Amino acid sequence: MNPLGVASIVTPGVDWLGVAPVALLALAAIGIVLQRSILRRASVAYPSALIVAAVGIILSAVALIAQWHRVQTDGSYTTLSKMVAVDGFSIFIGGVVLVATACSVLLASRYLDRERLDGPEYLALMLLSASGMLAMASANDLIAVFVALEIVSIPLYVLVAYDRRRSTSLEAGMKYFLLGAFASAVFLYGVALTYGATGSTGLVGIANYLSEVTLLERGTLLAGLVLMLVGLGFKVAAAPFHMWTPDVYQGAPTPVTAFMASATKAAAFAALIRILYTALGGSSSDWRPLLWVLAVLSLLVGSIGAVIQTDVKRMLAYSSINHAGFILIGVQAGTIKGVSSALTYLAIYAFLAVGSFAIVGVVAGRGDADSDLERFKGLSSRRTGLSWAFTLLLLAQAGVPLTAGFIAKFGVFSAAAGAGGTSYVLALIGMLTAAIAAFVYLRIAATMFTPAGEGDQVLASSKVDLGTGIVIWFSCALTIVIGVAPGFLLGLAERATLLFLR
Amino acid sequence: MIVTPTWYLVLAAALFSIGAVGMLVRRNVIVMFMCVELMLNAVNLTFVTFSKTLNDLSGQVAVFFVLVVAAAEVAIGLALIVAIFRRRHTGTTADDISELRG
Amino acid sequence: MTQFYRNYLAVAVFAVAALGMVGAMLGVGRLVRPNRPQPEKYIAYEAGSDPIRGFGQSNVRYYVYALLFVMFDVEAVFIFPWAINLEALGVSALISMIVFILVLTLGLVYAWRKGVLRWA
Amino acid sequence: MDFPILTALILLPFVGALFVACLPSNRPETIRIAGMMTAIATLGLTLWMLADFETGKAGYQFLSSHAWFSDLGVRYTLGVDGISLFMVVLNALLLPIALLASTGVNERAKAFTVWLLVLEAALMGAFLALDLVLFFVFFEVVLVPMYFLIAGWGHGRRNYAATKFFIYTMAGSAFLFIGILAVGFLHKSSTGVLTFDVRVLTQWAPAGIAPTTAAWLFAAFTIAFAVKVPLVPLHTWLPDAHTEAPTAGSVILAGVMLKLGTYGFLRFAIPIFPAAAVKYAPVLLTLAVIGIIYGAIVATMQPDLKRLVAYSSIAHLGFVVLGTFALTRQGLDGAVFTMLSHGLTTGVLFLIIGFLYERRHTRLIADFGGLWRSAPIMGGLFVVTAFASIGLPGFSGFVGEFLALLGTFMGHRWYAVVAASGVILAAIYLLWAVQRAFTGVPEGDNATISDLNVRELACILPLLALSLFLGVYPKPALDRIGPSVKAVIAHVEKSTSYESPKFSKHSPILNEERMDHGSDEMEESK
Repeated sequence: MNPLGVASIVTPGVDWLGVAPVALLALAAIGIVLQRSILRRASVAYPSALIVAAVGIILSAVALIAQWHRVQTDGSYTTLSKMVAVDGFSIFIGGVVLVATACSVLLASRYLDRERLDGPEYLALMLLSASGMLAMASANDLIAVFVALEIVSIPLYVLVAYDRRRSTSLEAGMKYFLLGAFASAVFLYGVALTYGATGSTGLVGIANYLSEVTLLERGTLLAGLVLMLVGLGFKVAAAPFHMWTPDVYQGAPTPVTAFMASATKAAAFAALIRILYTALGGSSSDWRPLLWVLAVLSLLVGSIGAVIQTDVKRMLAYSSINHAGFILIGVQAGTIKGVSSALTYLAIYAFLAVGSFAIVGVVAGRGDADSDLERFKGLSSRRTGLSWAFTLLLLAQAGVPLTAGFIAKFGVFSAAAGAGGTSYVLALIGMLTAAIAAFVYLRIAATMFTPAGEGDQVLASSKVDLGTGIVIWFSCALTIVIGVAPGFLLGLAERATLLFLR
Repeated sequence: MIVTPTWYLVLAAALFSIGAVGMLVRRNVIVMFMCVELMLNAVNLTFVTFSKTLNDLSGQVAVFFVLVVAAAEVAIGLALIVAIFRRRHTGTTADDISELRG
Repeated sequence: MTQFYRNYLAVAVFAVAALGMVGAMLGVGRLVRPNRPQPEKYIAYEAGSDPIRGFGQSNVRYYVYALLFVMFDVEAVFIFPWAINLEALGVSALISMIVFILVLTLGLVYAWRKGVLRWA
Repeated sequence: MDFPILTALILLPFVGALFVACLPSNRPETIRIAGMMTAIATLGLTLWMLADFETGKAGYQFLSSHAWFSDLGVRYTLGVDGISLFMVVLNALLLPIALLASTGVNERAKAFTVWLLVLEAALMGAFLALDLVLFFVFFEVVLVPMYFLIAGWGHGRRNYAATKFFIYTMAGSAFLFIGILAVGFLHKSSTGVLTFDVRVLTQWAPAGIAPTTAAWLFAAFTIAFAVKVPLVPLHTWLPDAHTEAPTAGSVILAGVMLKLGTYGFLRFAIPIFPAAAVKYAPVLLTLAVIGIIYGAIVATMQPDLKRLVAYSSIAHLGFVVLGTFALTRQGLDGAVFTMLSHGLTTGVLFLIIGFLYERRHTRLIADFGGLWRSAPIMGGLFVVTAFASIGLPGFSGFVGEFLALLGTFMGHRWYAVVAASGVILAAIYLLWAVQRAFTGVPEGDNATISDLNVRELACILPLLALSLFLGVYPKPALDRIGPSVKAVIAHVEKSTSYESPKFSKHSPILNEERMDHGSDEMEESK
């Protein structure tokens, strides 16, 4: 063919639709960097960057919907030599990530303006991170998971430290970076060991190898499994790998915290579930006890740790650890029901977290100065609507029925009940920690409804702008709608799990 | 004396452990950072060894990605450290950086 | 000429090209740059930091250059395997690599536009 | 039934609450009228249902069932029978009274009214639900309005009391929830159908669940309901919650909410796990007796009137649990009847104490004295209510407690004997309180206290009259309660080897034939 007669190498075929959601977000990020290089005036730069970001998110969502329809008719498929899986699961998680990203972008505008930070860079980093999350949801190869994980994490390190004038933000960024890099290295070592044990980094390849060959010596594989769990445990903020969570959630700019709690958690859980179910589905008896322990620790640490906090952001950080425990209850069930319940939980928790942190961001005021519980005293008289919205979201996080939080918990508990055995114990522990966590939520709610005393300094909270308002309304509305009529979401999660490529 | 692949794996495991322990024990941010790099390179060694024993190229491909990611992490990490030093002009230990606590 | 020597011819061509390139760059630099000799320029560690007060805080700028260098250095990891198999890979790989380099260049342009590369 | 009356019973207060929430908050009068209209309309609807209720039928009436979230087997199934009927009526009756008694609440009157109406809707749902998950949903939702009522409009350490109340109940219901899921999924694994329908599970569970598993699940259900009742070791939330709650909150809490626990035993725990219920009945009977005696003794020592009534509630509900786990027809009749009667009399006690508090801003018995002389109507009514609460013949309290004791006596003689002393203790603590607070010569503020006004009388008199009516003529209530209770006992007997004790022909007091109508033996015993 070619003049020198060299044998041509077959490059992997690319299904453009399969990579479109990831690529479009990344393109939008690059586009923002490009136009920032051209446009120098801040007054023009931010609005135009916002438009590019919006277009990127919308196009990515359109691509996801197109994928969904294609998967519905033709079934799941892989592309890029099995590196990328396109199935209901990846699309569902992708949807959650996109919604969370859109919300975080909406929250960001006001925040950036308030703190006088550079906007376009922020948006570019967030979109880049989100594209990594989408890649993570469909990564079907351990190397792809690792690369996606890093695409998620590296922009996040910067985002956490984005407010460079505030030393707490820098400190949070530093902590997140050091522990995140450490976790990545641990995860990667797990990947290397798994590769050594099975001779493949592809999830399907590993599964095939394990189903054909009975390993005489399972040590390497188990070590690999444990190390991968540790690495991903860091990312999902599961105890005992949660140490960074309170500090980072507190120090990071609030919109970034919202983004991390909702989208990052969803993406990291997606990777965890796919690795466990696709690659190691056959040896679930190996990882179920490990997840059981992780779940118990997360539930306990998350709920009890929250009780002794005095800062609302830290409380919510611990509650996020607690929620990771609940999701793990679903994951450890090892069943299809477990996956769909974890998906439902992730979707519901995503908007609960975004809404809660949005409100905290408003109350904390300029400089994210103070999210201390004292600051919330008497909020109901100053901001009646805001305090009711926060109360609703907190009750939902506590799992009160007729809110979305109950549906989420009900799902994971029925998955546990369906799995039977020790899962019942786990479910009981889960419910009891929910009661402990409820104490924390009620404490916040009660503080809001306690009138501020004479001596309390009442700092003016910033105004609720359009973007923040939309996010709060959106999450509150979903909380009630899904709480009363969960059929649509449950059906979607069910459908997504049926199309889970294994 | 024949150097078998096991030697490389053990060396890699030792390097990785040194890195991990250093990460947990040392308080100097830059040293912690170097420990992470050490861990990543131990992983690279593992990958290459397995790639050789399994006679499969994907392990070596993985190393490329790890190298690039490590570089990106270096960039971010150093930038963060620089930003912190600019902000406070204090020492470089993790204990100096601890305003956040509950 | 045997195959053996023909291979080495390529090395020779590259060697000459490399020398020429370096010479051309230095020569152009000599033509373009202003020539204002000052005594400070002959002190050791001339580039910005004061040799008397030791290793000060002002050398942050070095980091920026180091970071940029690392990024472009790593680029080579992908370019080498690509270059070796370029003929076998065909046009699509060429396009991919161009896109890749363009993205990296965009980063450089961005850094430049942000004023990172300005010394003072 | 074409008209979904039970759904309407849940929705009407809720829609009313939404409507009130949309009213401008600076018009407290409009808000009160709208809230009152809603509560009265609900009461009217309830009375209509009561009239339509077919006496003498054991099964569920006005059934309606729709898919809710079908993936998880949960259905929206409502129905009412003799056990839940009077709880619904009581709920509908107490709410307008609670609203009427709270016209003094001027601070955030809108939110107050909204929460009370939401509370009514949730309680309705809990008593009407025939799906375990649906029941749990309402069981938990009830906590939210009550939490806000206590925390928002309570006294003293209201945040502490409200949080304690919430956490206690939530921790208890954790066990209930796991138990519910376990029952549902055990049913699924044996029959392949995931359902939480009480009717299905009641038929399946006694034979379908292994005895040890059933015992564990019974324990799980029991913990949740025991917290709610509350049974003695788990009762500590109640005095705090009652004391700090606003009057309306106390009335609903004591009158309706506590009954969720005893209702749960009757509706779920016993029918689903009859064998375990029979086996562990002595444990619960013991706890009930301890509750009766302990509640009464602690009540005697209380310096605070409201705390006194709170502890007396523990004692009264001890009678309900006693009657329930006697597992005889008379015992269950008595339990359900006491649930109704306690709601009426304790409601009045809380109302009067609330009115006193509005006047004097104290509830300490030591601060009062000679009130009878300065406020004779209030004093008189308080004494009458105290008699009703003690269980003097002629008041409803007597009928219920007598039946409960009688039912217990048939099978568990000594429990009944010890529990009966609780009645005497009740006389001691209440009459002693009356003596200290109402008799003597009034001094200071006590001398100038104003008597009850028309609104306050309108709150109290209907309840007292009803208590008197049911005490003299309990037949209408017992006729409706009887068949359902009989069905529960029959179910327990059918699915276990248990046989409920009957009166022997040689019984000197009563014999089998006369027991057929609850009202007969009352006349006999007088």
